[in-house]
Amino acid sequence: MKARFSLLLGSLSAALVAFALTSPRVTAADKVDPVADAKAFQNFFFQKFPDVKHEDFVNGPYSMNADMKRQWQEKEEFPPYEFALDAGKEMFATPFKNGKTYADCFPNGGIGIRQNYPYFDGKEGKVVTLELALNRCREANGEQPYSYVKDEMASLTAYMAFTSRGKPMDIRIPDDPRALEAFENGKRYFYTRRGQLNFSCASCHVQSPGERIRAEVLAPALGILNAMPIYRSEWSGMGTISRRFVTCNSQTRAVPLAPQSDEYRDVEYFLSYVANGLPIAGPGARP
Amino acid sequence: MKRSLALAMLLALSLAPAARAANEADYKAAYATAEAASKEAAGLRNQWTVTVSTLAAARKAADGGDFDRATAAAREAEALAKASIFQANSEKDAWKAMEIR
Amino acid sequence: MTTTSGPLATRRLILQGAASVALLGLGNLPFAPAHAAANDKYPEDAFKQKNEADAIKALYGRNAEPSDKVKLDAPEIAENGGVVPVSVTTTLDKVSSISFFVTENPFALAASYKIAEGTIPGVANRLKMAKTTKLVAIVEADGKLYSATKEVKVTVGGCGG
Amino acid sequence: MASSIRVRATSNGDITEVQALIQHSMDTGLVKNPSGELIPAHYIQQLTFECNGKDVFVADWGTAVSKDPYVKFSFKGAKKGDDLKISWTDNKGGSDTTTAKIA
Repeated sequence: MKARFSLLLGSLSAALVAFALTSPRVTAADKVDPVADAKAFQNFFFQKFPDVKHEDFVNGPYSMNADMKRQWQEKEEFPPYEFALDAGKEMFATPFKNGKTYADCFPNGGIGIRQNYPYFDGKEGKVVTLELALNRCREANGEQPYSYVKDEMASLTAYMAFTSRGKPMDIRIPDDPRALEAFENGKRYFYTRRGQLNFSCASCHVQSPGERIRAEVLAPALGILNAMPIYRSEWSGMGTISRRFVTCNSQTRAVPLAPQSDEYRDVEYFLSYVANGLPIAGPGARP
Repeated sequence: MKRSLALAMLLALSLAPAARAANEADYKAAYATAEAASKEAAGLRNQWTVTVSTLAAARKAADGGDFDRATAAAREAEALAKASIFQANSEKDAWKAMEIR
Repeated sequence: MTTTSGPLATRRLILQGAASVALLGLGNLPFAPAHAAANDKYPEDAFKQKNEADAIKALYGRNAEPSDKVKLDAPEIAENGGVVPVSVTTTLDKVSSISFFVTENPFALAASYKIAEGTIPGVANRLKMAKTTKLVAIVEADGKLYSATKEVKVTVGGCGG
Repeated sequence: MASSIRVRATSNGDITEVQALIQHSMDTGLVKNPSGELIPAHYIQQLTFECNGKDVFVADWGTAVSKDPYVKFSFKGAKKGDDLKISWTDNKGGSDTTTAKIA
């Protein structure tokens, strides 16, 4: 027991030393610089996986594992999200009780705009995601909002994502301190460890993409939202961004927050911004 | 490393077994402190699912009149809640260590 | 050599018997083979068999021999046990049926396809596999059974906790 | 409601390639729902593809076929514009059918 304790003490002091080394950079006045963050974020993955084509990162685990990529491409011939796509297209065109449709709520009739979501709303002073905008459109037209984690929302976002396929992610951060704060808050959430397993999003998606956690190959964080919403074979159903965040939390034994809480909206803002330039690939299919 | 050492000590400390059999009063006291800690963790938006389930197990055992198990579960829930509070506070700065720069 | 009618008769009898059997055999080739799996009825019994050997016997009534003319394509490690893309192609001709058996599943027979005249002998589908298992594809060509086998590793998907 | 069968049939003059995706739960009868009861078995048993009055391809399926089942095969003897009739029946007597033009 004693030997193990001294070993623990030894590694503890080593950790402290290491922490001290990095601290000069940490204590430097942290002016929020999204452009530099995005560049550093993308370079980290481009260098860590030099032979993965940049636009391939949006294919998550399939950019990391050739055998799984083959299985995926086989399924992509007639993908399982085909039904959600058709349902979404039909729902998008079906007028509300008051005769209006989703097209009236969105720029360009909602076609080919997914790459600009989420955006920072100056009036509200907060990030607005596509899922939130869809529900707000429903409420504005006297309809009941959809659940953020169920199929209707997934079908709608699947159709809107499909109309933007291939367009590069294009998230803008206005020169507004609240927008910078939202970006920073999202970044903080992404790197903060939580749950009894003491994982942060980065523990899996930055430190070990391509490796397996139990049976699943981990996706790289770069472009991880570009293919949303996804049909997951494991759920044998569609999953929105909200559903993915909520399930990831509970898998680390952290109690999830309510869908579309500020933290989730901000981390979506952060993850989408750092993936600027990479193509939209939604809706996607995943294991 | 620093954090998990602290967590381990915290857990060990609070699990010291009570000498005599626990009765309802012990349980109520243990449950109250556990619930307070759990509320604080929720306030920090860093509640653990195991805290919630252990509190529920404590209530269930108490309803069944098994105050020994109920008190032990309540104490464990308190330890878990305290660990999640420790995690939330230490992460306030620790996250920067992992940030890609 | 004296030929008695006895043995001659029996020999002729056997010859005629063999001929008629052959004719019968030949007879039903152009149409869908009568007794083989190609009957339109759903092979209820075969799908109830637990292990692979019983299922093959219930479906085809005889055994298959491995053949490299049956190309079975399945992943090394299944991305997800619920949706495993599996496909078979073959260069054999007069193929009348193709079937898939997943030995470790609760019921071995997964799917069976009747290939009509003029249909290319090959099929791709997505099967469920309970755990790491042997996957057997059987092709019935010209009344004989040919098989190919591959192991598919299946891990429990999802990260618990 | 749109048909539960999505089909793509393309012919290159001689060979027609057919892909079909069917919306069906394909329950094995061995899975429990969140409240612990067994979900009863409910799966497509027979799927038939008929072209020019002849069954070109018949699938007999068990419970091991994936949810929203998919199948791909090819056949000769049909040309662009021919009708391909697809129909399935499941173990609870449910069924659906659709007709697609070969592109």
